[in-house]
Amino acid sequence: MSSRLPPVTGEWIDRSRGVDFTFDGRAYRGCAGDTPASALWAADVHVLGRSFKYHRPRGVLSLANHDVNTMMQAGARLNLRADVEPLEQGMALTSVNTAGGASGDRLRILNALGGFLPVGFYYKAFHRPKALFPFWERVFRRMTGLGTLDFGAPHIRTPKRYDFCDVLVVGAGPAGLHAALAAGRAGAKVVLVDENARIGGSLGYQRGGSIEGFEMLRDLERDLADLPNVSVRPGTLAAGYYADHWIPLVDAQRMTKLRPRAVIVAGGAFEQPAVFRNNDAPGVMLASAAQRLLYRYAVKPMDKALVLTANADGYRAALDLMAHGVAIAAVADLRADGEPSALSMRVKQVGIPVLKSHCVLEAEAVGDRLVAATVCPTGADGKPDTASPQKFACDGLVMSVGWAPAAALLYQAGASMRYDTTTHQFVPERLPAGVFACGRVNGVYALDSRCEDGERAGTEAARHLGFDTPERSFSIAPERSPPSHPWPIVEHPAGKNFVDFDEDLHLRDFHNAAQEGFDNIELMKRYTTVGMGPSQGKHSNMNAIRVLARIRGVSPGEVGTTTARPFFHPVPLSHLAGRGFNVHRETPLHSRHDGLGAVWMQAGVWLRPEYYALPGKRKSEIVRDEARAVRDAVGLIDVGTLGKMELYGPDAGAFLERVYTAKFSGMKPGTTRYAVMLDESGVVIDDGVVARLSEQHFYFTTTTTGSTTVYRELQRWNAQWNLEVGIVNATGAFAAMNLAGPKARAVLRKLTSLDLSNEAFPYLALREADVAGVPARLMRVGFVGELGYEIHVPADRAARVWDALMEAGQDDGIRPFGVEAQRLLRLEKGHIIIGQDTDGLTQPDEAGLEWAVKVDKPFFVGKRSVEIVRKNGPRQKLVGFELDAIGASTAPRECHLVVRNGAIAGRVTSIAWSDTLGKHVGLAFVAPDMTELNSPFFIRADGGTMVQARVVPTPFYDAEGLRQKVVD
Amino acid sequence: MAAALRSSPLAHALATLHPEWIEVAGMPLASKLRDDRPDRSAKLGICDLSALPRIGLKGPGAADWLSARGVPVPDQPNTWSALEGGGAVARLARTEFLVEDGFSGKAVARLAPDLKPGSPGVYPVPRQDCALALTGELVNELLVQTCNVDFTAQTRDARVVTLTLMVGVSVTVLQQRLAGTDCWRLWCDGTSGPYLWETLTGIAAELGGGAVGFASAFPDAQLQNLQ
Amino acid sequence: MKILTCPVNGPRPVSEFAYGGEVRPMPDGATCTDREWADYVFNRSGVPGVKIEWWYHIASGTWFYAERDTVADRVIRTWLPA
Amino acid sequence: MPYQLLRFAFASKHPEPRMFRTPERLKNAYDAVIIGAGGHGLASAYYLARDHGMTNVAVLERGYIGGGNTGRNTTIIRSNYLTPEGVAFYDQSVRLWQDLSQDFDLNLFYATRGHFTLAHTDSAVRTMRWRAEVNKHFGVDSELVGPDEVRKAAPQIDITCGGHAPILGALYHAPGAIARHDAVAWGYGRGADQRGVEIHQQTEVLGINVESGKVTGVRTTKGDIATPRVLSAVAGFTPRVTDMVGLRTPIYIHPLQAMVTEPMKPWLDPILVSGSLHVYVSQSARGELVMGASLDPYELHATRSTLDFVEGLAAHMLDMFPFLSNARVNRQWAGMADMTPDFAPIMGTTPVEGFYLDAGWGTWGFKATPVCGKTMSWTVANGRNHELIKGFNLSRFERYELTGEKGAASVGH
Repeated sequence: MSSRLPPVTGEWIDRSRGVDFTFDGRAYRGCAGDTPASALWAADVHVLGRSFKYHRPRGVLSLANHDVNTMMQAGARLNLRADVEPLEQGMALTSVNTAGGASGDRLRILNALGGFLPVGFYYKAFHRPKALFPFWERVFRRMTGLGTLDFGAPHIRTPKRYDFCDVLVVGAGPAGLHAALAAGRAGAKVVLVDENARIGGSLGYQRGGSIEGFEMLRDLERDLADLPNVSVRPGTLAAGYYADHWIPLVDAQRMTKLRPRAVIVAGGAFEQPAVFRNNDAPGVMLASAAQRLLYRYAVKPMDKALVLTANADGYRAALDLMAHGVAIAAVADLRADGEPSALSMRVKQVGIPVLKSHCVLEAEAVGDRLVAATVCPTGADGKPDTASPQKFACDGLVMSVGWAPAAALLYQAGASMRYDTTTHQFVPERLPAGVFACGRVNGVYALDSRCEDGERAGTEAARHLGFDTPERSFSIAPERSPPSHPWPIVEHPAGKNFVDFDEDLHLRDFHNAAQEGFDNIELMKRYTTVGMGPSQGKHSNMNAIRVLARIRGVSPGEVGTTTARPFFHPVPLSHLAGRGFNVHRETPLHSRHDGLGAVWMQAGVWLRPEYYALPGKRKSEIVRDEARAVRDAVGLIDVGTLGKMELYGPDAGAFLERVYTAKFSGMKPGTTRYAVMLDESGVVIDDGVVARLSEQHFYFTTTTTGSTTVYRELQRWNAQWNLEVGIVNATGAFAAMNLAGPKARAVLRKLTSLDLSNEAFPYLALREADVAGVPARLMRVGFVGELGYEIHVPADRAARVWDALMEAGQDDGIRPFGVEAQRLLRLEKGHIIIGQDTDGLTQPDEAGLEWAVKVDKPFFVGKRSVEIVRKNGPRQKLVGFELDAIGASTAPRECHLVVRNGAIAGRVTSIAWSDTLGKHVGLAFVAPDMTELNSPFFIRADGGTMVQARVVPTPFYDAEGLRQKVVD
Repeated sequence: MAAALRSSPLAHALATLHPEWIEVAGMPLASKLRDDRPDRSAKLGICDLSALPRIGLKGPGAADWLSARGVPVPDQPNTWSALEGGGAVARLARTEFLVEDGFSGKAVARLAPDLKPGSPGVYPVPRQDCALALTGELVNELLVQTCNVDFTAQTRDARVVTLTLMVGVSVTVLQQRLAGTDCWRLWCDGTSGPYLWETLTGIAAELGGGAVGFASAFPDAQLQNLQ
Repeated sequence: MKILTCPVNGPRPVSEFAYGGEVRPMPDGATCTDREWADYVFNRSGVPGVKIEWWYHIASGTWFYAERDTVADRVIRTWLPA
Repeated sequence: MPYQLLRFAFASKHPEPRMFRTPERLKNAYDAVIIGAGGHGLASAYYLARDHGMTNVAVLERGYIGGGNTGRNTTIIRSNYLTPEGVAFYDQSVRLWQDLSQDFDLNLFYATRGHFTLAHTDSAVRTMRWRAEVNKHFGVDSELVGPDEVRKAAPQIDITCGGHAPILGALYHAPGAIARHDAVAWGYGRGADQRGVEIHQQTEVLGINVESGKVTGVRTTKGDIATPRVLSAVAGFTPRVTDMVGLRTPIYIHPLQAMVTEPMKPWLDPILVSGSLHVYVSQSARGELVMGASLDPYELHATRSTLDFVEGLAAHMLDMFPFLSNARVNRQWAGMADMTPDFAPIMGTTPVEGFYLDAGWGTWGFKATPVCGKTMSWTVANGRNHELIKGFNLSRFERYELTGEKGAASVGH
């Protein structure tokens, strides 16, 4: 059996291309252009899914991307909207959240238990006894959720892009098409999007048995094709509106972030269901859904239909159905006066009985399929008069009782909306600059009016942007009768008259929620969860507002709406994530490290060698050996990730004195000085070395992670101080390496003519000279505690210098060393690392940096705070410590706590086993009264073991600094 | 080419593409890549021009310093003016300048020795850029996938310089006709170069383009002038 | 995405900028009281309204002022420090 | 089927009374006025009535119950803080949480899931150890664990996070939990209401009267009230209220955003937080993945959403869980967070006599709801600071005695 109709003009399916697929294990065949729902409906499958809470059978409702109950699973694709997603060859579809498939779902028992599960039932049980809650939670977790993840699904990377235009038109129905044409003809660059696979909107399917609208669409398409400045993009969702006209356009492949200069929202309206008992039975559907089945997919929605309506659209639907062989049992019109237009005559002429002032009391299903509907008169108060019900046999019931504007983008743009009592819908009252609305979303329904309203919006948008537009006034005729009924809702003592299909909420739930005090719209939403399902209330919010308004005796406008958050329809994470860029920086020596087997570690945006792997050696051994090479011979480390700044100008010294704690004005060219930077609260935030190259030229370093922010803040300070200085961030322009070890001088001597003698180039001095033929800045530094030269060279010649040093050092056993060895070496010297031995609150005195803070200067950043804090004395002090003999397994680690009398008295910031010293040494914050030399304290190590440490002076190694200062 | 003094930030990335090198101002420049196809540059080519000589300077006296040496100084922020031989003087924001010679220019060689600390209000900016040229009909598609600036709104004649972020990296962008080829030029800090290169060539490959050698991107350039 | 107009580089998406907080005059550390200094360091005028703020255009290294309504997120004007 | 549900099937009328009444009008005077009917304000009202016998109390709310950050947060509950003050405070909170459903006779869906704060760098590992050690010192169940433990709890995770941020370890906090956030406000509201507290929704405070340094009353859109005590519990709006009494504070407002996916079958048991990737995620009782990231980068008094937030968070989610590519984001939203310089709250007495602050909650106020109610009600009732909140007083800033949470600030959720 098949309900596929003979070819229908304008149908979206390609009958020449069959598509084989399965649903819940059974095989079916549809056509290219079908959706799973249309193909199944054509195959007379009517239970397409189950509802979330009661597991009731559900079929086609909207066919407009809010049929959440019929979401399906297709392999790794979960929560696939079967009402709109294209059907694909070989798709193996299953229904979601069922036990045994949509038709035989064993969880349908829950429908019978509905009485036990009132609104918010889960707040009222399962927590007593407390011990049982985890059991119930597991039960809930089995029942909850929709689609299923495939953990093997690949990481999909999509190519996001940016786009720019003058006018974006959202929605390619009659209003949107006219808007795009008007703006396009004025010369604007226009992008016209529509979430449907083809443009045309209601022109394609709300035909009223006539071909006129469809022919209008053909003409409009031709007109658009003549405008090269209009880009028409079907299958494209405008997913949200963000500040300053920033619109994500989502299609099957990607997200495009469009920046139009003006936006026209012509997204139309969502048809709204009527609320009556069993309004969810398969076969009960929105009139527009039946029309979509007819005209898009050439599927006969039913054999015999009852039409429930309250507007002209229902009459058109009746004519459309009749034109395709559907028998119409009757048109039940909620309105006392019926349809005022000529449509009512046309319906009568074809012999369809019309019952005015009638509602549907309930639908009746047998075996998951609609078989009849009971109709009865409705009173002026909207209540059904059940005295004389009429029952109509029918396998279809189409509802056309009203609309809700698709206004999410307008809300997000900041439009204010008002409830309009002539159309019984919310319409825009005030639109932000550059945002326009037309068509149904603007409360305009008659086709001629929609076209004119679109032209108006397109013209106004073009004019807003300064394009020449024809002087023309627009007058949109008011609607002859309201397109929406103010109360399409029928009470029933047995319930199951659904307001929200996503969440299985029936009318009574709203009354009960209000009774419990949740009687404003936001609270009602949160308590009942109305509108919180995947369709975001597209078919439920308006009726919920009407229900609440009636409960409170106010107008829907006074109830107001809930906030419309992005997205308009859900958007895949893959589209949002795009390619997933991961910015990183590499020093010019990166490939050299790779060649030497570097094991990389992250340091902010940089990668640095942690150590250089050697076959058959453990990390700890390697680090020890790398450190040993520096102590005994010579090592080379890339320190090019340090921030490097040039500072020029007559005020350069004065500037440095303001941003660092030390004094610099008196520095002689050719010398260097350690520098500490504080924030305004006196906290240590960075350190480095300042070198003076000439009277008006300094060169200084910052920490690796601090370079960007330090440079930025220095620029800001000078924007205020206006000192005569130029700051250049040369971090990437210079490479830097530290050649360190007793044989450093011997190695370097081979590559430079510079006099390296201690007299000519003493400790902490700076010299400029060629190294391996490359102009270099050399600094005698002592961070690792050996004779050391920090060599800064232009980045493009770094590899040459590195290679030359490695080669020159070969005979002396030169070894590249990584960050880990450097950490150990500096710890042996008691040098702190900002960020490891300090934290976000550390004052300089706490970190033992008093000596570097010159409060006799008139000003430096943080000075006043340091003075204030000093009045109270430090809260803690950083001290050096060593452990008495202890095995590596029980040694404390960094951030283990110092404990005194059962209270926290500090923490370890650095600790390492020093081969050189033959013991564990470290730095720790301790209470100020615990700093006495040789005094013991306890550290709580892993497993709670208390380990004794002793305060010792730093440096631990070469306390006099003889190795770094003088080695001849 | 082991003797070359300088190396491009992209030297390692290019080496994997089996280039033929030529030397420009002491830096190897990939003139041909093993997989160079003639249509790639026309579609979307990305070419490393880091070797071109360049200098940078900033400060209140920078414009006068350049003018005094006969350099055509763009008078508006974020515009550029042409140098003889295909080069460009780009005004970066207000008081900073990037001077780059084209394939046959000599300006940088002339200016560089003068550019030393000490001139009042003139501060040398060491330039160690990753410098690229993007060629071909799909350049804009690459730009819209990587940068939130509408480059189609810029005409070449307006000589606009754009300082912006591209896939998270600060870049300088301008449109130029270089050795007879229309291209977009792009400069970033050399240490961000490998990441930017990897990202851009990856996207370009999806679009049917990719890395190209200098000779492929600029077939009309007089190579001998470079050496 | 919000657009901010850099006085030098023109209108750009806000992702090209870093926020620098409200512009606040620094008291004279030599003469103010401890409490006045602490107020400067820690306290903020967190009340919504139109404020003058620091913003930084990352790619060009440009600091500038923006007068912004912190409720509507509307930038009224931007200009360079003198 | 639990017996509590039986009555619903057999009652002819829905057998539930109002959870909270809607008082007709404000009285002329109250013993205390609480501004803000979110979790904190209602909890304070509840404990004021229950523990301190103060029932002549009005809670004023410009919107509706629980409509601020109570209903906007990602419902994570934990006590694994860094400072002794923080740990003791939040530990007390977690203990209160665990019995709250029974206290209220309202199921809050308090679900203990375990909480992992992932470390992707060695400095993050150090910080996690620091937190774990401080936690253990105070008897809080926290442990530094290796990547294997993370993999055991969330076997689906890509432990390398796309290859560029490998997980080196994590702070594991077994008591970490989630709860149904709205219900917390309702439960406290119902309990307070039952004890005589008045909850006035749609009642906005226009001003606070202060005479000779003392609070004397409150002006509202529904009339004026005399009261000697005002508690401000209005996260996101605190500067507006402190301005009414002429108080300067360090609080500034940044939006904090969040998003959820469509419901999917439960698969993620623990709560995962990654500071480096700016992700925190848990799966709700509805099957949605609830996700957040870091604060918005600039001050804003609005709850608008941004696209770049969703884009960044989506990319990092896929780094951790690449198989989520097909999962769809259903909705995003935002709240306004009170930020402080040391990432700790500002609580208790102020220089204005009778004006009490429960503020500065940053991004972590939800988890403190019960203990805030306990300690703030004690403070209001006794006119001095409760022991547990002494470290959080506003005066700490002028004394430069910031709490140490900033010591290792990462993502603080």
